[in-house]
Amino acid sequence: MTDILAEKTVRWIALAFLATALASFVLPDWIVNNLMFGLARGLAVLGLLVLWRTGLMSFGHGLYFGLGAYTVALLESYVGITDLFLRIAAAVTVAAVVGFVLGFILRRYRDIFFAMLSLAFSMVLYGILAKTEALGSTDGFSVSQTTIFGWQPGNKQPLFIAITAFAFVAVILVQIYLRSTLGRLTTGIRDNEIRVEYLGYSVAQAIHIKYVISTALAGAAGGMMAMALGQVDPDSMVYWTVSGELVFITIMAGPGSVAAPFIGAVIFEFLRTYAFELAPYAWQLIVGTTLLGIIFFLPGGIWSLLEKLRGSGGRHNV
Amino acid sequence: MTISIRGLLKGAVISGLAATMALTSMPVAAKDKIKVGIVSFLSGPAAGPFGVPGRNGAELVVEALNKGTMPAPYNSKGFAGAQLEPVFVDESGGNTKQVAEYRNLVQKQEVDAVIGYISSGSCLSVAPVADELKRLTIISVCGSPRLFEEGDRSHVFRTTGHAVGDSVAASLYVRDKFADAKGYTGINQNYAWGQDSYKFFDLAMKTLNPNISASEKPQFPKIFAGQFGTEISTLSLDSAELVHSSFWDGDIEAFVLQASVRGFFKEKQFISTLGASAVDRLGKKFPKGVVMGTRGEYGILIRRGGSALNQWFVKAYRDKYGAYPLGPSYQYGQAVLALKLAMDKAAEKAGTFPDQDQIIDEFKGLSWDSFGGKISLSQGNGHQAVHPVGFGITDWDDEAGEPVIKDVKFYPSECVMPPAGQTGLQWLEAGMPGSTCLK
Amino acid sequence: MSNQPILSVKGLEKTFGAVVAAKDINIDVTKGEIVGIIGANGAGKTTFVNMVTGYLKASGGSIEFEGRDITGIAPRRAVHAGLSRSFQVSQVFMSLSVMENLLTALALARRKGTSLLRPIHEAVLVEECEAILKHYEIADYRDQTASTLSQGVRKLLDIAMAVVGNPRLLLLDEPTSGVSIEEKFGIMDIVMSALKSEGTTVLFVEHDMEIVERYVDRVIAFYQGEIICDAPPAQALIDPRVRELVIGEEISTSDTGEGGTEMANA
Amino acid sequence: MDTAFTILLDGLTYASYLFIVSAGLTIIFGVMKILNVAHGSFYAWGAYCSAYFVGQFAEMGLPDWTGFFAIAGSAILVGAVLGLLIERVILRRMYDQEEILIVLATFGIFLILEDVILLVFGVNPYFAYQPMAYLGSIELGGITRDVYSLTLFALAVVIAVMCWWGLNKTRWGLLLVAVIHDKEASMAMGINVQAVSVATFVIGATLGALGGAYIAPTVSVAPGFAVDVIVLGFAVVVIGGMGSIPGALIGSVLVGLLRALTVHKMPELELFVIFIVMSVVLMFRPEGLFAPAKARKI
Repeated sequence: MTDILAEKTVRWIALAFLATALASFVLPDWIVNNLMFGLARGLAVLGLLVLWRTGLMSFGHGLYFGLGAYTVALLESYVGITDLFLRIAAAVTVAAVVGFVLGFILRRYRDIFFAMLSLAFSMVLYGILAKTEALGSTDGFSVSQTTIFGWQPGNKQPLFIAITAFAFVAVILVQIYLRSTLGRLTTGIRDNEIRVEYLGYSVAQAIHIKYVISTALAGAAGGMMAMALGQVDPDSMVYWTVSGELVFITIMAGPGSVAAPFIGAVIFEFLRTYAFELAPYAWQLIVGTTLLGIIFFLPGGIWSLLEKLRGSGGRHNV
Repeated sequence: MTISIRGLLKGAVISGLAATMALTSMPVAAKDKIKVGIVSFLSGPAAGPFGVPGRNGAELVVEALNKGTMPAPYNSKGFAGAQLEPVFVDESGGNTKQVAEYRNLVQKQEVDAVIGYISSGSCLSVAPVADELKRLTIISVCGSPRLFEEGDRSHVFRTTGHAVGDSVAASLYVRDKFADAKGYTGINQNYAWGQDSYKFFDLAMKTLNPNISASEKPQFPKIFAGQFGTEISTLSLDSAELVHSSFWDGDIEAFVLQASVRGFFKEKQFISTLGASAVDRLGKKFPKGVVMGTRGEYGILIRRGGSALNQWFVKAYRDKYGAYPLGPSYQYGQAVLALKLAMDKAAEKAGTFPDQDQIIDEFKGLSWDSFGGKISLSQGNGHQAVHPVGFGITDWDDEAGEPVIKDVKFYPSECVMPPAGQTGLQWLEAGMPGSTCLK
Repeated sequence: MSNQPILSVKGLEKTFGAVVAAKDINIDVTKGEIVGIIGANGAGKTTFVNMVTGYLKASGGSIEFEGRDITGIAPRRAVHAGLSRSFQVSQVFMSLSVMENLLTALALARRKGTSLLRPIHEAVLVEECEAILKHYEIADYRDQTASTLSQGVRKLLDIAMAVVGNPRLLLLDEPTSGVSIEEKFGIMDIVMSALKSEGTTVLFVEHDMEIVERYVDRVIAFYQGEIICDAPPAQALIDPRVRELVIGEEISTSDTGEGGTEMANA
Repeated sequence: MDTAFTILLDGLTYASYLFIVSAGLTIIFGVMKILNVAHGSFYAWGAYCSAYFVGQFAEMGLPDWTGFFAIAGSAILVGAVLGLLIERVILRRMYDQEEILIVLATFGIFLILEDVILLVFGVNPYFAYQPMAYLGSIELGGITRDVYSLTLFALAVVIAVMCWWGLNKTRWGLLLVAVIHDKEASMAMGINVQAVSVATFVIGATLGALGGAYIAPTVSVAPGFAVDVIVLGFAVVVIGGMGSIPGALIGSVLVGLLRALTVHKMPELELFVIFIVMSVVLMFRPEGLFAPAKARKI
């Protein structure tokens, strides 16, 4: 832990998150909101990044994003719990448990099959939610203001700071994981599964661990999104386009760093806000063009661009 | 790429800061301009039949009021003297996106009020945020009764009735015209609106037409599925001859096309609560003899004749957009009217340009003559409108070469709407106590 | 323990559909032995290695390692049991540097459970790796990415990674295949000295008779999935059947193994 | 009895619809290993063009049956123009990229084309009911059916036969099979893989467009009606085995019949029956029902 905090990159990340938290005192609400959405979504993207480093991409993480969000909503409407920490803890737990179970199936698959099977699972959840009135059907639920140990903040700023803090902790933990022996297998597994097995470690298990990590993060992201927005519903939390968005941001951000997902997600929020405001008839066109632009001219994602600006050329492995 | 993104961010920060300053120093003195967000489907399947006609209705009325060219009693210029600058926003993209966009409207674009919302999903999700951000928000079309049943709203008003009225009126029309039917079933989209609509119709039928039996297999196809072959077969095999449907937009049109070729409308009595847009669109292709409603005194039901105001509206709309105004055009138009009235009254009382609270005070319980007839915000603590709901039967007018609705029958709000303080569901399950239409 | 064989294979069978890749194979290997397995391509050498190390499930028969039945266990279990192997085509992490490859291997060999969460760059491990790199004379390539290495160096890395876990039985699958004539003896000297010092038991599959002659105590010759000879090299390499069915074609087509296969299977 | 017959008929009709939609998708995947999200755009553009031309023909006072030429014409037009454009301008540059990236690129193309439709055709729906009206209806198993959706079945069979014939009986088809089997080897053998890819993509695109064009008369062609088609198509292709024509066929029939059965017997399951099938199939046969099971790495 301590040696992690000593690293230069981590110092920078810490600084950036601190700055973001402080910025909420001066920035106008709508920017703070978009930042908040960005940070929340960024957590899910961070999860996908962990998978992507292994060469796996899930087209169904909307499943866990939605589970997290719905856990928060249902916890309120059925149990009446609105506490920040309980909400997040519950969201993470539910997502991670489901991820752990499905992991036993998914860890056997690679490439496009992994992607499509995840998609199928997420669409089954979508069907169930859209169908069941007890789960709010397509209207979903509104989520009321988050309380912190019984205290009801007047505005969303405390929530924003909390989310920023959580995001930071998550980044550090993922960083520790990626640096660890286990995390290092990421590249190993992508390169050569046979060798990993003959080094005495189970590839399936390594992938399972990664998968659960990514689902937990997606769950946290969903829960925070629900709190930030005050609304959950299947179409904007579970549908395949949601999963697609997450993958989109992952590619846009690039695999270069654990900080990239958050930069990518924040940029995505602003991109969408402006596209939507400037061209209500053609915002998909703008988003689509950006996607192609990134794929063609920024293979390493936005992070690679930042690195070029920093002059420190090639991708870091962690 | 970075340049643009940096520019983007810089622009964002600057405009944001500017906005906050504006906010801190906003005078309640006379304003010559107010900014109002107008939200409706500008893309996606609902744009054609709902979003764009709604948007046009709003635009038409706004322009007329700004110029002061509307007939009495709305011939005074502007809104409390101010010109209204509309900001049109697309409602498509899911509820979550709508919440985000609503926040942007209020916090980024600094609108003074928001008018709109067609889908029950988006209005239900936006309402709490409206109260949280304390911005006057007028729901124009959205039909979910839950909007005010989940508790009082401080800043949200709805200037049109909701699904309970539609379903009750539909089953009343059945009682009046098809009392001897044996059974009823339905085909509704598999999402909250469709599920609610059929549930209400089902309950109303049980109260009003106890001798007509319900089918075991009402259909709930996926919304915008487009292919209804299988559902049509199932309905055809079903013995029930009444078929209720809250289909709208592309689905009603696709269903009618696929069903009419299969002679469906000859065997079954189709009851459509929301399909009026298809009647104009499909013209002669739309079968005669379908029970059709427009959720109130709107659109094709009152297209011909009506008040001077209505005639002005129909003519002005046709001149500007080359088509008849549809239900949504009326509903968006009358939402704008309501805003003007409330602002004018508030200004009168205050003697200066009114602030939002003064406007809201006037808005509560407001009642005004709309194009179709009287609308009064008499429910949900003066936030929810009630008005008569009517149904008729589709027909084709050969001279005019256009579709018409005959045998139109309107049912007063006291008879189709639950009394204040009761949720639609409770009321229907209790057998509609207090309804003036119970025999 | 001493007189009991470290590896004991009894009646091992393997069939792929109609093809018989191994038929009634019986081998006992005693601790410390260096065994060379020879045979034409498709004679079943690699199949045998794959079965012993759990990559392939045997169709019949049993494999005992240090008196414990390891028939059909997963590769990683075999590794845990104390076996290890190298590959005909080097299996290394192509996008990692030589050092990172070795570090990964070493860390996985040394760590279990929660200690797997410790960062991989740890002084202790790094030092040990440096030592190994020196020992295998590939220290110069320390930070080179594996994909850019020459066949020979990659082989050494592959073998080094197989050995870091100090296996008690090591199976080398054609350690010199794809390696230039100049490199091959160098490589074998390095590897064998390393293994001798550890007292590791070694089975290696080899095409090259010079290598076999020079390094092994015992030769096992395969032909169409069967053992046709099991004897010390001096004796085995003059055995007529071996000369005809293995070396005969080896010499005639030492450069193109493929053509040889056809002859052998003809 | 009647019910069983009706279910069978409904199932096969829906299956035909699914097959027409997914055939192009699976061919493109088989040859180019591209999971083409933009297939939905081909479908949408096909539908819009055919709706537009059918409408025009009707206005010109041409007899209803000319609509069928409008349909075929639009399919070919869209397939050729969009297919060539996308393959030449975008996909050609990414063949060496990761699968995931290509999928995303096609997703981007899809987003763009969605809005271009909006800009070109506007938000109001288009109708092209003339061909369906022209064919009228018949009585089958106790209920009336429109002949048009029965011809859908015929069309599916024709496409299936043509694909089979094209792949197994023509020189070009053999080349295709070679490429599907092993790209590198085919290149080495001097097959012009580039040309094969272009041709395949155009054919796949045309099939996608044909799906939309042929469905157009039965629906109201409105913005955003292609989103579901993509997921449906994917599901079918994955169930059948990606890249396998017989797979797509069996997948379509399986899903079609199951859906018909649920709609008739337990409507509440309709919404996600297809994805349950997909999950189950993938769990027991990851490569789908038909695609040859690849040797696992470990």
